[in-house]
Amino acid sequence: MSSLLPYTDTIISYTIAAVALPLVASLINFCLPVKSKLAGWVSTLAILLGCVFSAMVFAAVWDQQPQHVQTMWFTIGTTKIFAGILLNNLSVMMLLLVSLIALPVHIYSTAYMKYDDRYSRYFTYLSFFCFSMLGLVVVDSLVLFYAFWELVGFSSYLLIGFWFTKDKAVQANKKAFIMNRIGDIGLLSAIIILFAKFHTFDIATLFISDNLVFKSVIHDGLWISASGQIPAVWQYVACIGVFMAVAAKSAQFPLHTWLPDAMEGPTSVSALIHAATMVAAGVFLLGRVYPLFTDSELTVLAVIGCFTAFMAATIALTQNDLKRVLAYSTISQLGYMILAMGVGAYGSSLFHLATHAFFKCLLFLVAGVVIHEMQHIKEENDLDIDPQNIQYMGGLRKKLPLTFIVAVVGSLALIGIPLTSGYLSKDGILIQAFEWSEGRSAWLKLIPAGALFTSWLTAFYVSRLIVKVFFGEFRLLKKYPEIKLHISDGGWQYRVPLILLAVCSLFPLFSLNPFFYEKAWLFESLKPAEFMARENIYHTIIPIGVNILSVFVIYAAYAIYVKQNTFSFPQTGFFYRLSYNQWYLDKIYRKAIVKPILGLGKTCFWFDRNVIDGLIHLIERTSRMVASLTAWSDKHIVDGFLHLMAALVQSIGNFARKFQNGKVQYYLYSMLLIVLVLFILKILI
Amino acid sequence: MHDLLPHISAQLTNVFGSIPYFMPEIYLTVLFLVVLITDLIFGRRSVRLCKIVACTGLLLVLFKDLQQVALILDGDHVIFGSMLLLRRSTVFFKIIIDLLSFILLLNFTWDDKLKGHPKGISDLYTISIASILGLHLMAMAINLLSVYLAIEMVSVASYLMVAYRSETALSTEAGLKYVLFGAASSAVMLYGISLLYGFSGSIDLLAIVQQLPNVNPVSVSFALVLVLIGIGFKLSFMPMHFWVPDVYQGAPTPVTAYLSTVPKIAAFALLVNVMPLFLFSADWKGIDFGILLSAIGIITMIAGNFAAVLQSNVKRMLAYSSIGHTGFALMAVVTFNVQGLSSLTYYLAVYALANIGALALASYFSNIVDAEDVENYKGLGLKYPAASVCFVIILISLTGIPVTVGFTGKLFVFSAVYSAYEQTHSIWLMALMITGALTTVVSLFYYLKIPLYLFLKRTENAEVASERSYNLLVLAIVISFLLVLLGIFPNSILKYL
Amino acid sequence: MITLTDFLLVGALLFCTGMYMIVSKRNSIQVLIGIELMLNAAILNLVAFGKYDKLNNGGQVFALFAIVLAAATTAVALAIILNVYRRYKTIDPDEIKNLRD
Amino acid sequence: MTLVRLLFYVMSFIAIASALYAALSKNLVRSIFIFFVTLFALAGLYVIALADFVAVTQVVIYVGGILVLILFAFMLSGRETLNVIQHQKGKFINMAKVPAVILAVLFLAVIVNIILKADADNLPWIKQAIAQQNEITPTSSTIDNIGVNLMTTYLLPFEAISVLLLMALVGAAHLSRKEGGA
Repeated sequence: MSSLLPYTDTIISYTIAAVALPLVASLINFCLPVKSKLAGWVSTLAILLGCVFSAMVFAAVWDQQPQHVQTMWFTIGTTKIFAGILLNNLSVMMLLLVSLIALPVHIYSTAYMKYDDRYSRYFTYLSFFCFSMLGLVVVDSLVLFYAFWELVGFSSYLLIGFWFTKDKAVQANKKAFIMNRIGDIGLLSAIIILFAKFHTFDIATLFISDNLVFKSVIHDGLWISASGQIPAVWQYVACIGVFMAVAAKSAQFPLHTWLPDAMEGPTSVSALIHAATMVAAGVFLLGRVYPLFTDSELTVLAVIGCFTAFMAATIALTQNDLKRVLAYSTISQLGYMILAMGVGAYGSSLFHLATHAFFKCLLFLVAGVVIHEMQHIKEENDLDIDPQNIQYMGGLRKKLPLTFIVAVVGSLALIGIPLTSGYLSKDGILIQAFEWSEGRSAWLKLIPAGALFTSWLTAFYVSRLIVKVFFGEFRLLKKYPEIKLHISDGGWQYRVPLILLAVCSLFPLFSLNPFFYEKAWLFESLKPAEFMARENIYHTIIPIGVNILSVFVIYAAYAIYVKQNTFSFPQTGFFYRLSYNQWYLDKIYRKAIVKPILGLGKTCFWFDRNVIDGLIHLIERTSRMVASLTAWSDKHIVDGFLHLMAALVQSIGNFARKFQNGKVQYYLYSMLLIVLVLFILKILI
Repeated sequence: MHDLLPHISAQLTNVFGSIPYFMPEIYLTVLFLVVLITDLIFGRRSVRLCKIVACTGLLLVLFKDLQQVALILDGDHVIFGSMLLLRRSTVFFKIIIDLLSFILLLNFTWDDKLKGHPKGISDLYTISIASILGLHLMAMAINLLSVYLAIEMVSVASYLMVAYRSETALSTEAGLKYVLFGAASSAVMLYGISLLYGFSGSIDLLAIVQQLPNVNPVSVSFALVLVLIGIGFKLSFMPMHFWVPDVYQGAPTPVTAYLSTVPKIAAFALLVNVMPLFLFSADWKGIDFGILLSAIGIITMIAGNFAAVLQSNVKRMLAYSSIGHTGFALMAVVTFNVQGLSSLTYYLAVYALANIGALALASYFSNIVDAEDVENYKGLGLKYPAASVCFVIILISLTGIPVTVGFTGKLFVFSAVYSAYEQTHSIWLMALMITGALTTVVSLFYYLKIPLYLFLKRTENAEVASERSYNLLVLAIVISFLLVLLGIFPNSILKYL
Repeated sequence: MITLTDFLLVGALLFCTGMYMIVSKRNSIQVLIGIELMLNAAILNLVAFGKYDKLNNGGQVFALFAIVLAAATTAVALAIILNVYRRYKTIDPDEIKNLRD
Repeated sequence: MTLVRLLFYVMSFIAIASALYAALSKNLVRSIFIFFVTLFALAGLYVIALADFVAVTQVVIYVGGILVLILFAFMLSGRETLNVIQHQKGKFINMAKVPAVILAVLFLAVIVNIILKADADNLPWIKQAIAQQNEITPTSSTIDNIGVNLMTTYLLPFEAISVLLLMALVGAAHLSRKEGGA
């Protein structure tokens, strides 16, 4: 099984080192005193070394022969269970990605959590999470995969509830735990079915080298492969199980609700776990077991992904909590990835996963800085405000210039504006979605259309966020004019990660050609063999269409949220200042271009007010309805189910307890009576 | 006399030939006497000495057990005129029993309540050594006489241990219930044995098995069910489980730890030994014991786990959960094959280890904050983080969640049952598996209750008790470490089974 | 000729009398007597069948062991019952029910 | 033959009747003393079953040991115990006992049923034993045979029970001694 290449051993030991270092750090931190500042550096050093090792592994394996080593783990009966490491493009990409994202987050956290009472605990958990996530991506056995899957869930559980004194954190914790358990049950049943069918837990045998799963066929209601046949319904159950797991971990409809609540954890945690890595585990799982899904099942995936993307985007439009908006945008982007998987854009999905990890992490860290500063203002002036509410913010670009710049980079990437990484990956998905819908029924054409529409919505809410936070006036100052502001971008622990991530959110990391996603090296290595070349119209129309409209939408957002109270452009207006500071001397330019643009702006604004706003309100109302519907079903169906279960357990338990009345003779009587009844039945029958 | 004269020398040769295969038990007997004499000579001040003697002696016995591994390489040995059988699984059961007993003997003095017993606890060591001898016999018995004797020996010792703290009402009450229930069960069992003897003319199991098909099946079933009651009393499966919660709750905590683990393992070993009695050919007209045991297993799992959900006393909850575990282990028995046997051994060992850990922690919390109820555990998690984390690990293992050894234990049982199911396609095995999975989920409810109270519920009083039971804490840490370690490397034990 | 069935029937009657006692008597010592009755029923069976086991004496030896074990159990049970009386001032098993659900 | 048969019926009657009386009696002391009678009658039955050694043991251990133990037990625990235990309320027939009666009667029916089904006298091993003359006859002595067997075939249980008795002794002594006593 293992390759005979001479450097195999080195690679594997590097991999093990990369995975184990965070674990070691976690153990060391566990032993350190609770407030020890050493913990941060231990974890950071571990992840830094891990990052180096991952990079070496990546360089050795990427686009080369996959590496697979395994050793006998234990035997059940006659079945041997192996444990090992499987490195292929997918896993080394994730390996590098996770450690690369984790590094800035660690650095950031050393400053962000500085004043926390349980500083070393935080790093214990954080390192433990990194260990679980890294383990998850390299293991080769479904059993180990499941174990790490649980560990990832567990460590995220610890981190969400890190501030367990907050009641909301505990609630969020519980919710995440329950939702993830549902997913775990699905994954477990899928693993059991696969084992029952193919008699192995080995991912390589199942999906890659022998690809047993792909070779099995469904025929006449039977699921047939070399190892025998079982009813086809098990294949569906396995797919549903996998999907449940994916939906729970990657927050897809209908198991998405835990993610926004999970924002109760520290922001740095949100950045790492709930934006960049853990939620990607679901997509990664899909990538691992991709051959399991049949065409029609993939279509279902696409539909659900599309719906999730759309739904989350509409919700994000109306949120006022900074992290919540980002959380919904995460859900929306994950929806894109699932959609991409569903339409067969395997490579694009993983590509988007990688790019999204960087810019979303960036945005969360930005949010962390902003919230941190707002908190600072709040405490300094003893105000009663929610530091996460964007209604209180505004005009922060002057106070936090660096944060502002990187935020803009991150947002543009999220929207998918050219020159950013997001453009490369997201447009790839859209294009392939359109290609996929060619020749399919009209209903399925709604999927790419929905995705397209969602990308405009994305543009809108992201711009709204940026505008509300960074542009205009500082609304808090308006409300409490007497407060003093002592805020800044923060120390180097803040600045370095932000800059690092911002650079990674631009195109050069992924492709030298900023416009054609097919040229991205990451994509080229991951794309399926029969990938359609650049031959049809979509490849040109979609990027252009998306981006032009996006720009309008961004402007619309800007117009609405900065200028909502006046029809004339105030002096602080973006275009106004733009023209005054840069184009002021050029009167012709101003008259010929700026005026029409301003005119257009006015028209747009009118259009906004009357059409888009109406639309937005409609959407808002719809999303509110969806939200209340979800809440209702939570309350009555899910809770009702839980209550029913509890009542059932209680009644059975009470029945069993009824015998326990403390009287020993009663016990004897019951025992003898049962034996007697058994025999009377036996003799009579 | 004259009839037997020709056989005497052969019989004596047999007895002498058996002695090498009986060394651990002989050591135990000597140990029993030594502990007894130490107790008598030094009186009440002898607790430490008795403990040291008993523990070192037990280590010697353990050493002798390990030597027996070499003896069984050439096959099974029937010793003492078909009274006992020494075979592979027996030796492993004995090793497990002695290892766990060693921990339990250490544990006796660490519980403040038991240690504070005014009459001293040196007698407890005498009794428990005799009980361990009984457990050994139980694991090896293949003759109705040795079966009955071994069960009685363990039972009498258990009655004494439960009622040991005679100054407390609950302990004596538990003792009364236990002794009445136990004596009644053993009387019923003896009646069954007398019928079996009557139907077959022998007390040797193999001879009985040969004779039974000639007798009316319903009569035989009746006798066998009565025998099963006696074994079931030790195993505490439905409907012989009623005594368990009361007794476990009333007994001193280390005794509960003892009762809920080693006698259970020995009783399963015994059940495995007498299994040939319950296996009949396909055209058997009496009760199908495979089905009966499956049904018992299902009901036991349900009764134990569901009733545990509603408990608030920690020991009582663990009592119910141990009933549930018995049902689960029965699942491995009804497979009637080798794989089932090894998975049973493994499962029982890990269950027992975790249960000892859980009860040690119950002892710990009872020592330092006098907490018996789950309610009293509120907010202790942050004050005693090490103990609480261990508790969580141990409970996770008892539930059977991955990375801990409890998961692998359950997995082995499931896979053994599943492979049996693939051969027989018996609906009962399927039902057992489904119930097992279902009740595992249910068990999550009550096992998680403890971490819930430890960590998530707040408490008002903030004082931290200064006096701490470090011994128990160390024990719990070692056990939880083992649970995780073995969970990651299950093969380290399993390859021997 | 006295048949084995005769012995068995006598044993069965004693057994059921003992069973009646253990589930109905409001006094632990009488419950204990009930248990002794059940044991004696079993011993009677053993002895009756032991007649046809001249060589091994399985039944009779078993009966001897059963008698001795009954004595040991009774001694222990009485010690416990005495302790219960000291704590509860009653030996009615129905009254002693502090341990219950 | 008929004399033995008659003796058997008489003994059985005494055993069962006294057992029933012991079961139904409200008075503990009376119950215990009538239990003496049951045990003696049973010893007689053992003799009829040609188990003279068992019969002697029965008298020595049960009558001499257990019953005296029981009597001592509540004599030792003081006079008031005796009064409390002796006086029991209630009628001879009590409605609360009905379930117990039903249980016992039904169990009897089941046992009788299975005994008759088993047809004990025609079991193959018994026929074989009779054929091989492996049957105890009224003239043969069983005691030496039992002695030899106890020292050979049943050596292990014989030794093991000694440990059990010692342990029971230690335990019972521990439980019954006064607190604080050594």
